[in-house]
Amino acid sequence: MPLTARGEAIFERLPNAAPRTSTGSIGCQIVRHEELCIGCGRCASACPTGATSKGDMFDPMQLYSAPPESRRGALGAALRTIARHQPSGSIAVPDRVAAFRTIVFDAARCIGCGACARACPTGAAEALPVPAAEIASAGMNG
Amino acid sequence: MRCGVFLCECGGNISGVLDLDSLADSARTQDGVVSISRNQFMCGTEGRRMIEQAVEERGLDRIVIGACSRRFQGPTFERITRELRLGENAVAFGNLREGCSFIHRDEPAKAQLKAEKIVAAAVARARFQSDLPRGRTFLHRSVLVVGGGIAGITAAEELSGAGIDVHLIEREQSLGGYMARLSKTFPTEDCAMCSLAPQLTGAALDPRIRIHTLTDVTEISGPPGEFRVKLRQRPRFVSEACVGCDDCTSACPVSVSSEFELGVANRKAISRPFANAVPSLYAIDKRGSSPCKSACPAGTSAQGYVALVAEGRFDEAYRVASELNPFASVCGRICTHPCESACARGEVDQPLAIAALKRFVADRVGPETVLEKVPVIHSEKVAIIGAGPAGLTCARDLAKLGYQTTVFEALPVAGGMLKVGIPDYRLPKDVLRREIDQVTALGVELELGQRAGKDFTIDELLENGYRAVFLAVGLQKSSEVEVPGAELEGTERAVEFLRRLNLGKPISVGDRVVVIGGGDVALDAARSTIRLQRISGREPNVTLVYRRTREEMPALGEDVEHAIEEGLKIEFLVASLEIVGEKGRVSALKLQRCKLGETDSSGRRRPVPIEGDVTEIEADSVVLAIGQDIVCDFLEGCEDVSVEKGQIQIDRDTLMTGKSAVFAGGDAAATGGWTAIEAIAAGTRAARSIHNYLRGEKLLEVWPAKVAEARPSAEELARREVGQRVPAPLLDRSERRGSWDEVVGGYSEAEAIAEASRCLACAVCSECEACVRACPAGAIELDQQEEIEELAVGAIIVATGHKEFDARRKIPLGFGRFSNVVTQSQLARLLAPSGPTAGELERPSDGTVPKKIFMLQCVGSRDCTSSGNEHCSAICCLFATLHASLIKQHYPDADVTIGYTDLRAPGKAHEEYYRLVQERGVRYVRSRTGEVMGEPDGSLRVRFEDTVTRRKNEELFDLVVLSAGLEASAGTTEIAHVAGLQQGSAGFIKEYHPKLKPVDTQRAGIFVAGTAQGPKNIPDTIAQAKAAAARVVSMLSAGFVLTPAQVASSDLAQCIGCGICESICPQSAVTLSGGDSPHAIIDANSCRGCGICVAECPSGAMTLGGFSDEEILAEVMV
Amino acid sequence: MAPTTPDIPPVTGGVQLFRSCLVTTEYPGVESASKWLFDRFDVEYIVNPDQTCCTGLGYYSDLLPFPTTLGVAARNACVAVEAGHPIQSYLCSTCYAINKKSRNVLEVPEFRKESNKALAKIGREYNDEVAGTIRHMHTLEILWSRHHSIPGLIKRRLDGIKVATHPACHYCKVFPNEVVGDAENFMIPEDLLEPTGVIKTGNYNEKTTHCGAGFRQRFVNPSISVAVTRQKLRRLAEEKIDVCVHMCPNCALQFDRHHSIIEQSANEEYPFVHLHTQQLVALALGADPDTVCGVKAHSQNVEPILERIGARERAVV
Amino acid sequence: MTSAAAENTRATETEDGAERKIVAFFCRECAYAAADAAGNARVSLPTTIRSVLVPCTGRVSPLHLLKALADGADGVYVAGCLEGQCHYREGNLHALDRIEFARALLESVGVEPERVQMFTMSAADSPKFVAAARKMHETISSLPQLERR
Repeated sequence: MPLTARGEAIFERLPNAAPRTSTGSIGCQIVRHEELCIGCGRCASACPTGATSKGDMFDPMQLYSAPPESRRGALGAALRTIARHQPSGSIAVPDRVAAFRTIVFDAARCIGCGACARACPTGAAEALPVPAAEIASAGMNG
Repeated sequence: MRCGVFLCECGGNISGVLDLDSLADSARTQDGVVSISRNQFMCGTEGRRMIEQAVEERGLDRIVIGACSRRFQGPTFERITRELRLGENAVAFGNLREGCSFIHRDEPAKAQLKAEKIVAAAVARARFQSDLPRGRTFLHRSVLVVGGGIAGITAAEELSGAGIDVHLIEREQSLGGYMARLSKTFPTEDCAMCSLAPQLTGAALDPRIRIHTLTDVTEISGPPGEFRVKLRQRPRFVSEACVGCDDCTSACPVSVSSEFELGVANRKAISRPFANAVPSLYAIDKRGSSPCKSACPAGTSAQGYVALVAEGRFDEAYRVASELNPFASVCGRICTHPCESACARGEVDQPLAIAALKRFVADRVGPETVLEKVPVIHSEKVAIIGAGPAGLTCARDLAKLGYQTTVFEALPVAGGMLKVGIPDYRLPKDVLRREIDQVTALGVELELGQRAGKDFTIDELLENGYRAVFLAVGLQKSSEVEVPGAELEGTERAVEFLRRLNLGKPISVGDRVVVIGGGDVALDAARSTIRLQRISGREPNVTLVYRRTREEMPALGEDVEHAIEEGLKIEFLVASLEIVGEKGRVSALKLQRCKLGETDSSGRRRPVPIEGDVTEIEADSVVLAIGQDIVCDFLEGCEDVSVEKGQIQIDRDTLMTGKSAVFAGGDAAATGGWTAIEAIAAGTRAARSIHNYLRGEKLLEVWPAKVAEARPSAEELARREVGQRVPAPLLDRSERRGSWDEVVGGYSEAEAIAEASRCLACAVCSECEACVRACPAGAIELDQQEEIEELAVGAIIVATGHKEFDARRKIPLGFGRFSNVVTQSQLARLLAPSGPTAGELERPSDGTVPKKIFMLQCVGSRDCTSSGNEHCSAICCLFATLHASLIKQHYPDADVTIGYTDLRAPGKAHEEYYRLVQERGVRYVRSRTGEVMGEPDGSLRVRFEDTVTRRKNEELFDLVVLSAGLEASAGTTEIAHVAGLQQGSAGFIKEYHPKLKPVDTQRAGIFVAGTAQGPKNIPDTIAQAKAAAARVVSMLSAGFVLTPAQVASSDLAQCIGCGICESICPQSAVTLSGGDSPHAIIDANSCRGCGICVAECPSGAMTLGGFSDEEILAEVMV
Repeated sequence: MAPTTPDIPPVTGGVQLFRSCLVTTEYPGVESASKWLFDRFDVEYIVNPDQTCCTGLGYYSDLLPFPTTLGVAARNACVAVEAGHPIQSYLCSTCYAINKKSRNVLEVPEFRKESNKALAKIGREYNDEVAGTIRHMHTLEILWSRHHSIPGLIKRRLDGIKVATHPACHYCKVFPNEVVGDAENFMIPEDLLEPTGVIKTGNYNEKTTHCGAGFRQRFVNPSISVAVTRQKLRRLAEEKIDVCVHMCPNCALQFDRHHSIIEQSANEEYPFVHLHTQQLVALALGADPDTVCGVKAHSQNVEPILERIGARERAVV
Repeated sequence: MTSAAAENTRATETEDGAERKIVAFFCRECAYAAADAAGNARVSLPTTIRSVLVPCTGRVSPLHLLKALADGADGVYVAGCLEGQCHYREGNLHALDRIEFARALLESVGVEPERVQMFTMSAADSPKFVAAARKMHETISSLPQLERR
């Protein structure tokens, strides 16, 4: 969200306000931890630009690498016990299976507002502040 | 957990295969197990005492039962734990019988191992089983009984006796159902109506029973005890004031086959099914607007006057025909009759000649109708510009509303295009003159030779006294055409040509005439020219050229045919390029050949020129008839009225122009097409709008709401005899040579009645209002509307009855092909004293009393082919025996044969009755019938094989009666769909358990009784009705019902409000709460405990009472 | 009146015209008329030289054991599928029924194994793939699937000619649930002819009665066979028809050859002729009576009907 | 031993002689009713089948399927109502999709998908229930025991 002139002025005075990113708007960087995802889809419904959406494929690796104490830990453990090799590639999900869908994240459309991170109950979506270097460069071409 | 394991020998079923002692030893090793007991029958009283004792002494909080399947004895043990205050979910089950001993009798060793695992799994599950909370729902002390037959009525009276309010719902217009149609009942042969009538009146007088007739149940929702029901009541069109005097039926002209009489007799559009119907009110079968009425721009009820003509009641027919159309005789001749193209009879053979019938009625009754001046009751005066169909109709309607109207006509004659556009051979002068005089007779002043904009201006009118003006100037000049050479001498404009002809001005025509155009005006110009050529002694030489083909010609098909008969030549698919002239006079017409391309905006295919394909026709005169245009003189002294592309711009709803108080309509401001009937309709609409405007409020509907169109179904059309339209008499070609006499003659009385009786009565009631006029109590209300009502009831009883198998599906038996092949129900109507033949057995073909009768059993029942049902319909054998007995008593020398498969007389006193009827001389032949063949004299040759003597019989009978079986009625299938009930074979409602719960359905709180649940006779139906009533009483008497234990519940802390459960719940029992942290809320009454949401819940918040993940996984992991 | 037979999905190709012994020997016009109509309705078809006799006549006359018929039917199916034309279009109802019966029996594993043992000798196998693609249709069903193109192709109107259908028992009664339309009131022949202006008879007394042929009965019990034929002729005559349309050469044979013989022996008058449905439809579409419809093969004199519909004038083919 | 039993034991003689374990989820309305009917008809069935009652096959989640395999079962199958006949309207359809998903999961980790199957039957159709049980038994017996890490 580009700042108005008055916003710009306030921004200059604030000592550690979050600096602008290269896209000219306040934003953070979204990092996804797929193995923590429980497929609830709240991030997709919270995302204003459609950068985050529920796909119709599922990457079994999410289950295979789910930490034991997480919501899908038991399922992941069961899969690992009987697996003959690590899963490769993703599998198609029938339409009535709602929760086992890998989230599709399109960084180009993401404006870094962090809504998905706030909505995510398991920390699968994390919003990191933009690295300092980039701020400096952003500052110049404002 | 302190768990007690109880093993059952099941009288050897289990102990015969499994060693219960070693099983007990292995169970003892499970931790948490503190007591083991064993008994021959755990489910018996001794077993119960053993459990109570163990719980008491060892302080048990969980019980494991190792016995039969939980589906069988589950409820017994759950009840014990509930009564011991441990809760229903304190017991776990190990299926040692059907799950082990029965299916592994041959491998005892393996069975023993498996049994140990089964008990261990049950113990493991018990560890996780917790007590389940149960809420309470308070019950409405009311019941919905669907179906007003004997079953419904009996249940209703039983329930009202128990102090429960009853809503009795019936689809038809009266209670009574199938039993009301019977003459006698078996085996006592007492009269059906004698036992039904008291029940009917009882129900009618009972204050606690509210009867809803003509009503359907459209929606059922909510839990048992609190059902929310939506009812739709179709209009009866007769008010409570009806006293049942029956005057209306003799007045009603429409007669259709009576559903109550099962096709053996007809009924009128207004009728009452039987004498002591409850409610005793009559009802009108009005299915909406007939196709002809919907198609007519003026909205005239064609079916109305056609029905009256068919009964020879011409005065009333004329009233209906002329009510909305002052030019009935004119329209009977020149209307484009859109009603005929919409006529449903067209799908059988040919549409009805509706216009010809309208002409017949108007020509016959019109002249005798003397109209007096209507007193003027409004002060406002209205001026109408143009005395065409639109102007005169508007004047007439305003006059009838009590306004003083003056019509200003520019020409010296009134009638507009009707007068100056249509020659006498299509519309004789005196016919138009008569109908115009009938308009002026109402008090309409006619000022001829007054041209608006010249002799006076619209503004002047508004200044001196006129409060509203209606512009109905029509399109009085030919439209300008850019054909080169159009100004040469010898060219003519069709509109002007016809005006001079019809005004009697001198007129001369060329020797070789070409007319350009394809509409009525072009055709009339051509046919008039032919007559003028013949009158002046010349051979007719007229060619009509048209850019498209015959189908696209706007002119009427029959007129084109008449023109060709009169010698007109037509060139299709040619466009006029240029009129060639020599020395200023026309010499030929250059034509460009085309073919048809894509459809253009007018919906017709555009003519596309074929390169280089040009021809020429010699001609000494060319008549241009390509459209008409508006004459705008009236605009002088009349601002704010705009005209674009030859049309006055108006507001479609009020028909008002840009200038207030100035309206417009007809050809000059068309809202539909440019035809006479559209102009007349516009006149009517304008009159209503002017009335609303002058009175300052919307009193009349300018555009009446569109009513749904009623068309007969495909089967009804297929069953109709294919016939032909009665042709109208035509002046033969020779007489038409050079005369202006009318070409098409009118129907005679006989022809009119014959043609009118071809009408299919699509909407049944045709709104001819004959009944309104005939009803002494003024009880007819044709504008009644459908009503929706919502109720809350505690329980529902489905008693929607059955319907008779459609014997037409058994083609070789000839039902529907031979009139003397009837079904048992139809025979019941023929034998019924209150029936159409007052109890005399008159066979349908000729009304004679049949001497030899053959009855055929199992028609459509006990039949494994795709055209029958497998079940036995239970009542047909006795039904046939009853009718055979009645016939033998009434006609002792009648010879009745019953061809049966197995004669089934299972009920009380049925077998005795069967022997009695045999002694009365009825011949029973165990046989299978092959085919019923019709003889010319109406008698029937039946080929049936006697399966006892194996002889093939072929005998001649006077009447054949088919004992058609029973199937689910349409009402049963509908309520099953609405209430979500399962239907078994042949559509009957599936009872919850054939032996233990015969009148319950699989939905709690909804019960079923009578033939809706399956074929049965009247005593069994009444017994089931009383049983269903008892079930309702027991359900509602507790006052409340416990919400079920096995329902889903959500842990508030874990629920993340993702909404997946809400979207997938098939019972829509889950809703997401609002607010910033939404979470799932489950309605325990609607949830039916399937667990789909639990398996799908991503956060694990959702669980199911009795089937949590822990409980299931415990069993899995043993 | 609207035709009563329901529409079926149009068949445009992959058809193998299954040649019939009785049609080839007794009424070749039926085959040529069917081919002529297939061309007019642009139904792509082949006549496969590898296809052999259906053995129906032999089997129904108890001369051939059923395993023989089964093996031959399996082979015919493989041959059709190999030729890429799996839709068998039967000209005769006996071929239709015997091949459908074999299809059902070949679903039983043991019988399929046995038939395949025989087929193995000629390097063929009736496997699931063949069973899945082979389709058995009567030629009239295929023509009916294209009946919407008839109105545009009519060259000779048949106005006023009353036709009645003699339904073939082996089509209507052996597989009643697979009949297109009503098994007890079969109407495809009359519905095909409806656009030409014929008067339809629809259902009539004893419509489902037998033609009397009965394969072997014609020779073993000629008296019964002829008596049944006479009863059917009498019923057809009652309806005052002009043409009785057929769908199986066996019935056509029984009626056509015996018509005048029975008339003389019973000295009764049955004033109508017998034609195959394909022949009459082809005539209405302008086909030549001799080279296409082969009317000369008939015992009855069909010339009056041909005159009446103008089939003898030089009609444009 | 009767012939049916012989046929059962012959089927369980696997190459390695070890008895397989098959967990079966039966829906209460149709499959379990068909099971009881088969029991009452004294039909002989292999002992490898361990039945677990659920109200509807819609209750069975991928967790139950995989946990069963992980905890010692060599095969898992679900038996529910025929399509369109489900007492809870569409529970069986959800089960069909979840079984398909579970099989895809197994395939992605190299486990034979035939170890997880679904069968549908009506409550009165015990022959179909018996056929399903025997077919599952035959399939799982022909597969090696499922090793676990």
